[in-house]
Amino acid sequence: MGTEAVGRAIKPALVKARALCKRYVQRAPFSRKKFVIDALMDVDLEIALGCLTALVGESGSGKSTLASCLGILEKPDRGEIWFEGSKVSFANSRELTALRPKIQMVFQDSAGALNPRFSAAQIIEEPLEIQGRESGARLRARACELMEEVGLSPDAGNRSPLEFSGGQRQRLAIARALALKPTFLILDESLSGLDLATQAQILNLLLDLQTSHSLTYLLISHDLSLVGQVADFVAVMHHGKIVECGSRQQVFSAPQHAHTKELLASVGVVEAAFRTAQVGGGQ
Amino acid sequence: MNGYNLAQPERSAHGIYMQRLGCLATLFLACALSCLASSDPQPLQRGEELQTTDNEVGRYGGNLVVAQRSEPKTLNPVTAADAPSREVIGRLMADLIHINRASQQTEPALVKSWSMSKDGRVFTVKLRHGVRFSDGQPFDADDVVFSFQVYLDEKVHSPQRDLLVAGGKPVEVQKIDQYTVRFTLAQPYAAAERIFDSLAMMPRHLLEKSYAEGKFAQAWTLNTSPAEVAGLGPFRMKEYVAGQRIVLERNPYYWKADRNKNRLPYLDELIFLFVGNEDAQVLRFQAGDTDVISRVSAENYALLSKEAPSRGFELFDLGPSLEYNFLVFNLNDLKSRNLDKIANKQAWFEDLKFRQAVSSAIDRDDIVKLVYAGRGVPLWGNVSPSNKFWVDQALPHPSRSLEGARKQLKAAGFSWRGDGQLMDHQGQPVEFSIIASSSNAQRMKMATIIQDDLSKLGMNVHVVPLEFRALLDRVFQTYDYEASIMALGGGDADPNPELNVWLSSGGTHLWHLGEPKPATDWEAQIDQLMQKQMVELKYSRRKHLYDQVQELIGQNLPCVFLATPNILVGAKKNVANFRPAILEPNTLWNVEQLYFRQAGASGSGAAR
Amino acid sequence: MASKRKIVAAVMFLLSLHLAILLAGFVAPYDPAAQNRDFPFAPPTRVRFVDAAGHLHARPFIYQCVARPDGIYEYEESRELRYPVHLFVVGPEYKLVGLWPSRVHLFGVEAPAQIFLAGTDNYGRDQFSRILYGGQISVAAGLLATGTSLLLGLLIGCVSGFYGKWLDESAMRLAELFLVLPWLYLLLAVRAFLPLHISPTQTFLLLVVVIGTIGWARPARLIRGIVLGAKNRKYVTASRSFGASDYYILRRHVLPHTYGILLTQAALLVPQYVIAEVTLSFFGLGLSEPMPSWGNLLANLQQYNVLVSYWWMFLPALALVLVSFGYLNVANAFHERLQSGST
Amino acid sequence: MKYLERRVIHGILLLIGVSVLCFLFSDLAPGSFFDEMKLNPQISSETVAALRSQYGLDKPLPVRYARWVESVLGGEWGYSFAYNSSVRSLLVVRARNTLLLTTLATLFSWLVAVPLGVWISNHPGKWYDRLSMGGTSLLLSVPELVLVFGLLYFAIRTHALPVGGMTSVGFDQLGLWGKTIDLVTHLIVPVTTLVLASLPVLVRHVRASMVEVLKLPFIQAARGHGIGPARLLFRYALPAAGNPLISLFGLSVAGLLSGSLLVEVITGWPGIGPLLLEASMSRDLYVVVGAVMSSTLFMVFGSLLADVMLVVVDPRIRVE
Repeated sequence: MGTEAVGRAIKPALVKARALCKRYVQRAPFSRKKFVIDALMDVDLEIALGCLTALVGESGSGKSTLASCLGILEKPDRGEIWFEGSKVSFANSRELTALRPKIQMVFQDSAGALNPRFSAAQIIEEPLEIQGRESGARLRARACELMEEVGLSPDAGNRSPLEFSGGQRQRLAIARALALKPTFLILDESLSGLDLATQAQILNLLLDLQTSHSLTYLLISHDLSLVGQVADFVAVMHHGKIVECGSRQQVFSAPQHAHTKELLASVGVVEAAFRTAQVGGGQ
Repeated sequence: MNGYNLAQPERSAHGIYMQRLGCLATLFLACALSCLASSDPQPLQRGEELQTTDNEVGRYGGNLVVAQRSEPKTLNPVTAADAPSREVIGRLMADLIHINRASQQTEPALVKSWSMSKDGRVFTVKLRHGVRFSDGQPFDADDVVFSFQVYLDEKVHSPQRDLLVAGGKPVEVQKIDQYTVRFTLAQPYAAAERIFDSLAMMPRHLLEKSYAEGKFAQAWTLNTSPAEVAGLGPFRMKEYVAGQRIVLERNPYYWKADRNKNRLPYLDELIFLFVGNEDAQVLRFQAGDTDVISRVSAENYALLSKEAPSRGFELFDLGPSLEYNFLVFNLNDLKSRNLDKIANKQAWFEDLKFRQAVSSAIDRDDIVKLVYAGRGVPLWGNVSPSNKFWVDQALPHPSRSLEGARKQLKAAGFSWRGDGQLMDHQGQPVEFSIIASSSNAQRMKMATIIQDDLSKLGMNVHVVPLEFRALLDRVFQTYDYEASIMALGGGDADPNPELNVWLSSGGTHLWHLGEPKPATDWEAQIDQLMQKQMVELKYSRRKHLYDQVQELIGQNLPCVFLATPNILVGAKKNVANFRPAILEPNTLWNVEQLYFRQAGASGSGAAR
Repeated sequence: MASKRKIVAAVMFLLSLHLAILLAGFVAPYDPAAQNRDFPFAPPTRVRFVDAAGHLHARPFIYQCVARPDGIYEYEESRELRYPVHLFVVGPEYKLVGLWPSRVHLFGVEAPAQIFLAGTDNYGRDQFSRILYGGQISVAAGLLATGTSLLLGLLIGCVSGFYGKWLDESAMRLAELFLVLPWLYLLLAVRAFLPLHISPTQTFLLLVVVIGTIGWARPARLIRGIVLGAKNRKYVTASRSFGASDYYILRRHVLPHTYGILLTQAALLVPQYVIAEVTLSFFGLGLSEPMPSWGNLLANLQQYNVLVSYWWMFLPALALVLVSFGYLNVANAFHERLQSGST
Repeated sequence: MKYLERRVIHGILLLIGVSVLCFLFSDLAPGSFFDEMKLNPQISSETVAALRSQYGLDKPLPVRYARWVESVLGGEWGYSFAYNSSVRSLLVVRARNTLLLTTLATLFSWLVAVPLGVWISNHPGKWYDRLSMGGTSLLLSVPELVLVFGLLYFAIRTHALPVGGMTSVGFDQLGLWGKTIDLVTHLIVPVTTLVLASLPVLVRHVRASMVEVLKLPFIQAARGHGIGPARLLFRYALPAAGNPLISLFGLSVAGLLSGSLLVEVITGWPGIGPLLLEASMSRDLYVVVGAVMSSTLFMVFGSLLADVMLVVVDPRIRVE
């Protein structure tokens, strides 16, 4: 595929994945049948520094598995991942611990990803506490800072995440991800399930943060129209493979792979997307 | 159909056949009637030598229901060792000579007469003519010879075999003619006729095959088809429902009749229910499910007696049983057993004065009051006062005296510490434990009372409940105990079954097992006296010898005797001819004579 | 604030129960082992204010209990003399908290009358005193055994549920093994190896060890079920992405889920374990006479005639209910506070 | 390896382990079957010894175990000293009776406990909640035996129910309907006892799990959306509270064969209980081993059932 060519042309890659493979084997109870799911099949991907790369695909196409692998939450069966030019070795736990703060994820289901037994402040403090970055009063102060940064009132720090609205919960999750000052942020369907206005607000927040914190984003989404608005690069996944990869314009205006065309057609936003792509490209 | 069955009540074909017919014909009445028909008493036959009983003449019919503590394990009279099996087998089988449970004397059963040679070694018995097994087959000398052959066969391992060995040699059995059998003993044996009691005579025609094949122990289990089990008792097998009940039906050929020439038994069926615990048995009796209850505890007796009038049953206090409860100290030889702690304490236990002090400190009246709710008697010897023929009336009954006990202890070199704790002459505090069976509430209570009584002497006594087998293991195997509360006796009134308790070589000589020779003079004396009475044929001389034994035991206290409970039984008011006895089986020994006074008054004739 | 008041009330209630048990010697009017063989199964003495003539008295009093001449274990009150109940009377000697000898009792009546607040048992021993003394060993053993089981159960359940794979398999098979083994025979074997007389302290430890080790399997299975559910939550994954250790995740995210079941189990196990002593006594592993324990007091109830004739033999069960209820209340109050405290 | 096959192999290993430990324990426990005969003065110790060796009790442990394994493979499951017959023939009939009793009891206790626990969890602190909590504490503090006796006493006073046994004496003569009625009336007391004995455990667990779940936001949200209380509790909250209850259910199933021992003895139910109790007390070793092995089978089945249900209800728990 043309991934390399596109990525290299613009900016150096922060993350590189080479020939990643991940297979799930599942057996139903009381059955001899095995279900083999090849979630990732020889996936190559480069994510350019400081850009927003979008990973698009239907549900079950392997996007989340790829996110987990890149977020070093799962170990690929085969293949290599390079981060900031050095190879990520899944065997070396010390190295992994050092790497973890730099790569953070914001999960799809914000309600599920926030422990309801914790207060909002505690949630933001958690990564700091785990990494031993701050302690005592400084910890709480940092949490308040982060809350303000994502547009939440620090007064709400004692409230349960369940009392927050969906958008607020997403801000909370983002604040938590930012706590460790990562360079790479994986947004796993972080914007789905929100109404359009909120989506736009969060998106704006993310774009602001990208510049202020010099972040690299991997946005995972099934929503092409959303992707069309913000992505610098787009990769399309289908059945565990990346079938199309390139800059937003390339993918939206001249889709190569049949699946991409299908996707664009089914969403029915080709025209619209193309137009926004033009606008976006012009900025 | 009924006519056919009444005319030809042959059992073998009938059972299965009728069951099928009963199902087809859905008429319960017909089924019930025909079931009864098969075991209707047979008309008397010419030349049949029946035994005539002297009971009140009764009426036929009714089912008597009784409860058993656990289920019988087998119907095999040779291997049966547990009480429930023996109780059931006793109703299915008959013996040659029987001990009348009311009079405690022997009487002819399957024999019409017996004679004994002058030297007391040869018994000749004459069998009744015309006696038939419950399957209709005749009974004669061959069956007797066969039965004894089985009992005496060493490979069969019958628990009864030891009874039939006198002077080291098994009894010789010889058929003289079809109705005469001769038994020859190696040495004279006192009350030899008593050993015939409860020795079931078995049908050769049914058991010979399994015996020849060496599978006798597996014969006649509970699952054997009723048609293959036959005996000479008043009832025969009808049905076994695993875990629930055994149903016996009338033996139509039974060899007893009342004075009006009605063939016994009167009852149609005798049903044993399996009820796992005494309290549950009391409940079933209260509810009217069972007609007779044997051996209730005094507390439950009191409970039942409150309801006796309103629920239509009657309770009987038959007076003291033959069982004796006692406290025994461990006097075994512990040299090679690594039980130094206990061995050190044996110095106290071996001191007669110590045992006497313990005996006089125990409040036997309180035991009777608190353990048996007043329904028992205190004991000072191994023979219960209700054993009229053998109890030594001259045996002293010293009353409780803590003062006397203290004097004895002082004389034996014991002293008391400031806090009242008793110390031996080496300055060791007197402290020991009494083990008792945890499943026996009565003995646990006795232990608690004794513990309190002895604490007044400054002895520090611990009561240790042990599961029964664990207790037996300590008493018989490991000797790892200090004192124990146990009970013996109750089988027969005669002294001979007690031989193994009092002979120093006996297997039940609990306080000192496996003595190579008598450890003390008095044990040697008892050995002699017991041996002598065993071969003595005259009652008055035997009694004199046994009195001496009792006195020696009373003086030397190898066991501290405590008390014996009264035998308490109950029956529904309409059960007639009910004459409970202190000998086992207390209530059913004359079951062939029992009948129901009013019509349809059986315990649970039909389902409720 | 309501929750705080609740805690205070629950703790006070529990404390007073424990104080009564701890100071059994003082609160109980009699020696728990003292037999009154003339009064087996005497009913609880009625404390009165109004005498037979209808006069009202400020100080409570009792009438002497006498055996009815005709009945077995039947009693009546002799109305001739009033015996007022006095506070701080001198009675049989005891050691307060097992240390200081004393003869002063909280209440009592003059001899020859006796006050049996909870009736007497088969030997005429005062049940009220026996319940108080019995609580000393039973409550401690019940709590400690419960603690042991739950701790073991929690540990094994967590490890098994959290790490899964072969650890889970082997732990659960081990639990099954523990649930089905014929403990009876093992208890008999244990009994055979122990010295004949076991002192109350040794019995106590034995109870705790035996019951605690046998009892871990059930809570372990339950806790494993919860951990299995909790460990797959999204926030656990999130926590992992921050570099959290297994221990951190267990402590912060998984364990809090098990509190509810732990409390429930505790509430169930304490009374069950106190009663378990009845079974252990059967094998000679319980507290032996004349020492009282709630287990052996309750064992009396298992006789049918006692159960239907002497209702006061139920009172030890009531004591057990009160104490377990007390603990449950305290635990619940704290649990609630813990839950609400986080918001 | 396939999941089910692996579980079966584990089950077999468990059975082997249990049997070995059974033999080991029984060897350690004092006393043997023929000991009681020693107390009978009319039986000599030689006879007792001869009986012991006839049944191979004098052989070393491994030999006895090997013989037993042989007999298990031969379908006899060992030999009862007391009954002089194969253990299988003793167990099969009684196991059936026990299962009839315990499955009904388990069914009823769950049928009562779940609605009751759910209902009171919805109103914590109300008088009926307190009443149920107090009642369960009381039930827990009373030995099982006392419960049976109490119920039997009630049965006697009211004459309403039979006080023991499984069938009346004239059972065979009854029609199908009569038989059913007879069986049902006999079942009432033992089943009620078992239900009462297991109820506190179940009710408390149901209540506790439900109280936790009812605090969760989606329930609060659902409540806010005006979903009816019954639907809310049973359709939304109960499945979410499922995990511990499923584990508990597995344990219920596992205890089907062994949970009713005392009740059976007292109510005269012809199940495994009386047999096992007597066999344990009299050291009828192979009967005990047989009974323990059969309840092990139920244990294996019960925990398998629970694990499968955990997977079904909570798809996040993967079978790896």
